[in-house]
Amino acid sequence: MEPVNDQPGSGENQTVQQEEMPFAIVQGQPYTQLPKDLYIPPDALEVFLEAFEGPLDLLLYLIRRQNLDILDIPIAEITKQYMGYIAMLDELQFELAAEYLVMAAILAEIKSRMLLPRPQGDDEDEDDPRAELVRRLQEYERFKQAAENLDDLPREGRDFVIAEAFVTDRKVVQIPPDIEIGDMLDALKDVLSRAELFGHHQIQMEPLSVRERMTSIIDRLRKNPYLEFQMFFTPEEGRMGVVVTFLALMELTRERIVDLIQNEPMGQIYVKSPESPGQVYE
Amino acid sequence: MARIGDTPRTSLKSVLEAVLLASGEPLSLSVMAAVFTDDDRPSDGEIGKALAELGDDYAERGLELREVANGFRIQVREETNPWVARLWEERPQRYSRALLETLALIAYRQPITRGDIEEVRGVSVRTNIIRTLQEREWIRVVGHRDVPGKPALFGTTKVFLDYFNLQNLDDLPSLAEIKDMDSIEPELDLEAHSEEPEQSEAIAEEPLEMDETAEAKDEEPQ
Amino acid sequence: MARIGDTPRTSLKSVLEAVLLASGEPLSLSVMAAVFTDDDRPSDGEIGKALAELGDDYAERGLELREVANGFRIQVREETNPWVARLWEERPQRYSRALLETLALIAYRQPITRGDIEEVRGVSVRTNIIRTLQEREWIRVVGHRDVPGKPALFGTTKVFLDYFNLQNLDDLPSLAEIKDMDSIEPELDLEAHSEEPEQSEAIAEEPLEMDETAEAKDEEPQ
Repeated sequence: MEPVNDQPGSGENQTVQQEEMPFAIVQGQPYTQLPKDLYIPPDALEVFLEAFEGPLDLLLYLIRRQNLDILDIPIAEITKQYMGYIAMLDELQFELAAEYLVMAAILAEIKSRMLLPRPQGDDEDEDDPRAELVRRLQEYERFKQAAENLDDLPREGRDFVIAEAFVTDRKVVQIPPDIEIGDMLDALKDVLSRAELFGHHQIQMEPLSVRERMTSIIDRLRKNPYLEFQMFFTPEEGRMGVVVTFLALMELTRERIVDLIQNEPMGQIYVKSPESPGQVYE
Repeated sequence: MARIGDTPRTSLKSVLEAVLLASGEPLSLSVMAAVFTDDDRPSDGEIGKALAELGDDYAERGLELREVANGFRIQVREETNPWVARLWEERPQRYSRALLETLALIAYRQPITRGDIEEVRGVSVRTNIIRTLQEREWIRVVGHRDVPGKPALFGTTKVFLDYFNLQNLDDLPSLAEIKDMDSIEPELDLEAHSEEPEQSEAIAEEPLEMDETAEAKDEEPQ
Repeated sequence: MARIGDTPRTSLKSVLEAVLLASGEPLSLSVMAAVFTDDDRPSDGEIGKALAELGDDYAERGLELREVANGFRIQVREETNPWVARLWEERPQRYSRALLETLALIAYRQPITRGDIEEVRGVSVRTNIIRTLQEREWIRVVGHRDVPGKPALFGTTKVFLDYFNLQNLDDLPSLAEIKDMDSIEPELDLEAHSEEPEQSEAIAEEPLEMDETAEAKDEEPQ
């Protein structure tokens, strides 16, 4: 075993390949290699076993270390080594052992079945006792590889960063909701039926053109609070327009929104906004 | 390991641009210098020159390089801000029934005081409803009634007419029509019509009001 | 109010660049279209064309325009990352092999239950690994298998794809081929290899195993 000086997280480490990263630190010393023989210092065993992702991973390691074809595992030899690990593991402790012990049992079972003579004639159909183990090892190996590939993919924050420009005024703008005209009319219908329910309201509504004209008359008076009566009439609008304006002025007077002023009999009639001070137009 | 200037993508200017945009906040010259190793660290003068070039590159773009108190940053230009700001728009829920009723009464009974509205609706009108309608510029104070307290008179605006695509208030259905309608929405909602092809054909041939009564009749015999 | 194309600074390309850089996260075509008003909204085709031009503008710079699962984003090129990375003291997080293997199984085998993952890995999956993956929004429960206990089925998310710079799951590195089971019959071993040359190549191609054994040998003489 060879302690290396590279501390994990030092600058140069970033570009270093995965398999050279220290996978364990024992008594402050990082190790990049697993032990080459079966002897493991007892206090190191735990960390080494934690470096494996379970019994399949340990088995794959043992197979690879001896440069064996995964498809042709010498079960007896591998089992012996595996049991060696387990033995030490067992001396130390612990719950971690359970999953490894299951694997040991599987290995022992395969070994025993390999030792038995196979019945003549149907060896074509007879499964190799190792088949299931090999299938699992291969399957695990695929995803072990996939996990490494995944780790090699460019990753946000590690290999690239999202570019972002500053925005001086980044405030959330509230967009007012939309209204369909039908919603408004529905609401009006509700009000009207409610008002009818109460009965005592007299809801008289003039034609909307009169209402609209009332608003525009008030609007003109705001700019000029004292205007001659006839200035509100536009002959081009025709008879209907004149009637609408007249009704609007009458309604405004009735509602005490405008005042009509005549200084002398047969004299000029003025329309005056009551808001405005009673300035006299001479 | 790439070195400064190996390729255009790793020129000093490119690296500074990437660093500024990655940080998203102002960077001082010394912070920018700190991203280089001792081997490739440019002088403050070189950084300043590269920043000037970078600023020129941004002249015709929607972003700008600005020096602020804490250093340099790349920021969105005011000119592009109208579009950028819409990234953070939030569309709240629908308007309340109370607001719609208030708006309808102002449209149909203008000029009208808040008291008038309350009388018809039978409940008080909350101030924020009036304020919301004023903020949308759908209603405005057109005058004051000459009674004690001089209450404001509200009327609708041209913005209101434009919003609902009306030439004038007469385009709104009359009260009598509204009372007779079983459900107002389907007949008046032009968009809803266009989604249903059979109906939109009928509209093309007849004015809206005619269409409404025709439909109403069609449904009666069932 | 400025309009699209009034000046180079408000060209469609400039506006899209500003919007992408302001958001700092991937934007879909529809989100980009939503920053325009009804009056100036470009078609998806026009946006696509402007994005293509923008991507070309970035060819010689330290940034790139990338399409990922959730849309388009502007990001720092890997080439400039060595400098950019020095902006932050913190090293990016390393993930444990257990987490990466679990994530790989979910990515390649989704929808998959925790039990399925444990079967392949040969060890139990710790709950905090699943939780971490869910908190990062890389995986989510996509359903439940209809067996006793109704175990949750996990799948990956668009956030996962964005994080690893992928547009869709097809962009993941392909999973290693599984070796032919028949060849484990010792008698057939040689024949199988000589008859099917691709197979032996497939084995030889796996670089990791070869690397490790080679290294192991190199160091043994010490």
